[in-house]
Amino acid sequence: MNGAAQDLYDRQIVERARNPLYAGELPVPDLQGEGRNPLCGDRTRLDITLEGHHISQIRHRTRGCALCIAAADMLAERLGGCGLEEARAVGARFSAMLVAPDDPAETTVQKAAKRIENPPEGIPSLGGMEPLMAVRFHKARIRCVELPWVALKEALAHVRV
Amino acid sequence: MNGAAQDLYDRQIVERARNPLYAGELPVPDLQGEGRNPLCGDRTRLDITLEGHHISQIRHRTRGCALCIAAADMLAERLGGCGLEEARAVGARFSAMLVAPDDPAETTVQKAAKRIENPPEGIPSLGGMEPLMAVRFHKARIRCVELPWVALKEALAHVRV
Amino acid sequence: MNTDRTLKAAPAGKLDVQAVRAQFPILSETVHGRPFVFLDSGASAQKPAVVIDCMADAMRHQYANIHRGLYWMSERTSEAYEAVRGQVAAFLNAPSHEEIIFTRNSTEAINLVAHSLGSLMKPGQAVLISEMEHHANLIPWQMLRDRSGVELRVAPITDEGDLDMEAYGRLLEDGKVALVAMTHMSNVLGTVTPAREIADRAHEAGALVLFDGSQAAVHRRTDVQALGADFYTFTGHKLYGPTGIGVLWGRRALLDDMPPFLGGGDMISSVTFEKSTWANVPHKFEAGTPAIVETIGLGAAIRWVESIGFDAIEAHEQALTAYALEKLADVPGLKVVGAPKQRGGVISFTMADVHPHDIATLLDRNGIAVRAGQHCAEPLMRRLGLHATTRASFGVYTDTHDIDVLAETLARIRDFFV
Amino acid sequence: MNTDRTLKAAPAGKLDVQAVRAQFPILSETVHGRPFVFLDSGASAQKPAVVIDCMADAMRHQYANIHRGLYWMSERTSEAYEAVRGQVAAFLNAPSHEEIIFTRNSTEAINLVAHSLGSLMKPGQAVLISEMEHHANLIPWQMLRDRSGVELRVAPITDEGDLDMEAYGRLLEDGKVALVAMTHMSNVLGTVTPAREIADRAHEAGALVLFDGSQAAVHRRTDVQALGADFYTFTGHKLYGPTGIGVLWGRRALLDDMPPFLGGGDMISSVTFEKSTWANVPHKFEAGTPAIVETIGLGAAIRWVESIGFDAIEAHEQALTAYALEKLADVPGLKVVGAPKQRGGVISFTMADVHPHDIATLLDRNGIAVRAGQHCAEPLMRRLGLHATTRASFGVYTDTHDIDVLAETLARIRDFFV
Ligand SMILES: Cc1ncc(COP(=O)(O)O)c(C=O)c1O
Ligand SMILES: Cc1ncc(COP(=O)(O)O)c(C=O)c1O
Repeated sequence: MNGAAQDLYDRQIVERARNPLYAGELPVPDLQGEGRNPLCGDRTRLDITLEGHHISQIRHRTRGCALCIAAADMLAERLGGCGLEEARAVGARFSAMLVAPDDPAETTVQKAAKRIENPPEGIPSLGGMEPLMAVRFHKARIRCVELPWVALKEALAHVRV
Repeated sequence: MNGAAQDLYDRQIVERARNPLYAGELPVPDLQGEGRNPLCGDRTRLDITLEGHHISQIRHRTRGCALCIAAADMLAERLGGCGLEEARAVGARFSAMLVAPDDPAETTVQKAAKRIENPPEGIPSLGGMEPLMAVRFHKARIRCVELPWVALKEALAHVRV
Repeated sequence: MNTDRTLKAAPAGKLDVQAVRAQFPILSETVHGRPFVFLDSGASAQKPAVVIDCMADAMRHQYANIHRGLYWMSERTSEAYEAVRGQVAAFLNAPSHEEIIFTRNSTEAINLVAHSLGSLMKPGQAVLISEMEHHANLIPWQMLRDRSGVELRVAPITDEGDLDMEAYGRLLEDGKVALVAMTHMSNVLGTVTPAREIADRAHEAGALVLFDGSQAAVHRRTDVQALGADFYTFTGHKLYGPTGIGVLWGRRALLDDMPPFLGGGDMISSVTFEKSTWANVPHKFEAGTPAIVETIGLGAAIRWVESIGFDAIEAHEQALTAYALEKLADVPGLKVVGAPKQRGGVISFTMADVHPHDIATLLDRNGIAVRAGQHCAEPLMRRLGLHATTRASFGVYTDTHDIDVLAETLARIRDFFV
Repeated sequence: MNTDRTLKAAPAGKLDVQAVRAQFPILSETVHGRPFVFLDSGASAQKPAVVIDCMADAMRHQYANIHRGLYWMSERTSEAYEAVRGQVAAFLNAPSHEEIIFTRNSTEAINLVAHSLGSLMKPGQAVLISEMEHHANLIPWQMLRDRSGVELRVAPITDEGDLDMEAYGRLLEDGKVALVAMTHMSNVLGTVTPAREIADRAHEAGALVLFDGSQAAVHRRTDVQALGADFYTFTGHKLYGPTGIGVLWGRRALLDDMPPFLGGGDMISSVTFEKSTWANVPHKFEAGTPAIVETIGLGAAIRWVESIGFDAIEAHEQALTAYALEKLADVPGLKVVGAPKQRGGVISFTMADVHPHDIATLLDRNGIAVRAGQHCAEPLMRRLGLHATTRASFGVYTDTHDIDVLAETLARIRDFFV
């Protein structure tokens, strides 16, 4: 495949989509959430168990494209063991990165690279999810990697932290 | 005024509009008809008296532009004394002339001139109404000279010939 | 003609009219062998080269159907289309680009509100319009009345052509008026209505307010928040933009509550044969493939208008209108219709003994384009006791030379008939 | 790539594809550094230079608002606009140009009928559509159902993707169906429906019939009289024409009886505040300033299509579709959706283990534009047991090279994922 596609369909992403590590369900989840894209029928369901104010386990059932599956799996990986507050903060950062407004002085690639590599102080890192940020340059696909985060939001909607 | 306007606003037409010969009403009309152009509020009313199957007199009350007034007055002049059948035929010819399809081989002026000057056999002449034919080249104004003929049609609608 | 366009200075303001004119290819055309003098911008404005080129360029280099397309051409075209929503929002000072709905024209925008908001109204409620509405802001409400039993009220105007504010207040008194739908500028009288006051009084009486900005948005800066509007409409082709594109702005909370108008692709969230759910605004109100290239062209038109700036445009048009009123006063037998407190660049007139149709045709033979008739405002004509008028309307490219030629030719036409 | 566009002969018929391609400026663009391969004509076609130039020329040299204008520019523009009505009537073999109504797109045309004809329907009557409708021919009828209590029936399709004619007949049996509204060609399956038979059976059962010709009118000669249609719709942007312009054809007697849809200027005969009367068709259905330049552009598109001729277009597209079906059959894991009796130039497919979104994005990175998703036909997707498909659709400019590049790239994408 050609250069920029390689960026988006990074080997890590494609591998993760083919062999997700966190696919499946949990027998007795404490929280559940679902994200749907009615325009293409894609869907992610999250099962979450808690230990106090921490996420202990996450599993996802995803019907979607490679980006969506990888995003769900990477979410599960990143947030396992996380505090609920931190989980929300990671989600906020993830969304903000996806739609960050353009700074015309920089090339888009420079800009994204900078923001991804140097998160401002106190802001949680995206960890292994960074390869997903290439989707910034494929606007129509942003919805695909956001879907698991929509599911997370639903799951956390009724939990007070 | 400039050339072609002169054609349309022929001295005869302007004179006739300023000093119509047949404006007014008839005390006891046998037939009446009205033509209206709702798009500009213009209106012609015709009063007609009959002698047998002949029109004896016509008067018109016209609220409209110079072309409309002249057309109404010329109609009254041309049809006074006419048989009803001939009146209808003159009307048909008048309308046909106004919308005659274009023959691309001739210039429009040649063509109109020819048709006006040489009516096919058996077809009634337009008499003094010929100057009105210049309106053919001003499509948006055709409705103005047709209005009195709409009134005539209404007046004759219920008369058997 | 003893007037010479190239030697005259611009009438006022910082606008260089000759530089503006040079950007409109059509203004160099001749008509009946005469230079084209275009005084019908109120019906539709001419298009600057940047608008024409922008549309052609889109179709030459960057076009595909928008939304849903996961490929470069579609993404770029979607971006270009959606960017215009932001531009329009800024143009109107609307709080959000999501409140901008693209329609075919102002007429469709008003019909959309009449259908969608109208379907929420009940018998016993009323819609209040004025005597000087364009048919576009009258017929949709008549049709709503006949469909649903809502009452249609008409606020009178004064003999000068201003809204009668006292009568307007009285019509609001019983609290039954759910919506005031009023022109922001009359296309016949040129009257600019006191929108803020109209809106305040409407709101005090519990009514919403829609302004038909088809004429107003062309001549002055529009700030829907400062005006206190709930809905505002305008139409691209009068704003030096393409045909086939218009705008409805509405407050988000209202648009959210309104049911969709047209059904089809792109306005849904999910669909089964039994039941469908709707997309969020603005998409809920944009069914099917929109006027993509025309929307992009509207963006170019707005960019162009803003590059000149409404300060310059308004100053130019005000000076020109004052000049025209003066010049026309010298034409024997000519009477200007209405004397509103505030007038945009529109002047309707009558000329004793000469019918507007004859005036228009004879002006045309001299290359001058004006409008004659009822101007899609038949009830207003009746109110004014007229059957038709002749109307000259001005745009950013109109200059004093145009006015001089008009006045001189009118005087000659008058001589011809008298 | 070992295929070379310039050295290949046209696949069939008399159409010189390379000469056709040369008339579409956008086809020489590159995308991500690759030559642009456009296989999404079913969503919207690209525009030949003659259409682009015709629109630009109108705005440069001959433009003004139409109707009502008593001056040269307005009369000429009105003539150009009205001439397209005649062209469209000939294009559809409609009995009269007065039966041609200009709309924004096919979606609006169908909504017009759903509102206007729909307002004459009563509870107890039914509208019958099929399982393979585009949302444009589904949602308007759902909205009518919810507004007025008319029943909505859905005729099933076979597993091959053809209309199930037996079931269709049964749904008509009780005589309650007032209108059959059906696609003339599916935008997902490519199915060309047996329109004449559908119409005959509808008429026998006392129903009217509307065909959604959005796809069909692009690929084959359309004769509304031979089809036995009562209404027919199509959309300009798929016919190599501008956005913002569509067509509704309807039989005169029906249009005469139908109330207007949108209210405003140009659709009235007379107006008072109490009551208005309507203009004759087609003007009754065209409120406000229409998409003037786009209508003129549609005229140029139809002229262009007719200069090539539907014999050549159909032969070309049939040969190309056959070629594509063969080539795609060789791609491992690829499954074409549906096998209708008659197929226009549209092929939907799935590829085992690779999601349509991924396919579309990876094709795009190679310059190839296809569509992926539900194609505004969500209930059809459900019927097919699919969540989404990838769709390649062909136009008059599509050549075998495009197909070769598609097939090769799909094979490489498959390798990438498996
Ligand atoms: C005041 C006013 N309202 C509405 C309209 C309708 O605009 P459009 O025909 O573009 O819908 C016009 C233009 O004719 C107008 O002048
Ligand atoms: C079968 C069918 N019907 C209707 C439409 C709607 O066309 P438009 O979006 O131009 O109104 C389409 C195009 O997407 C289509 O393919």
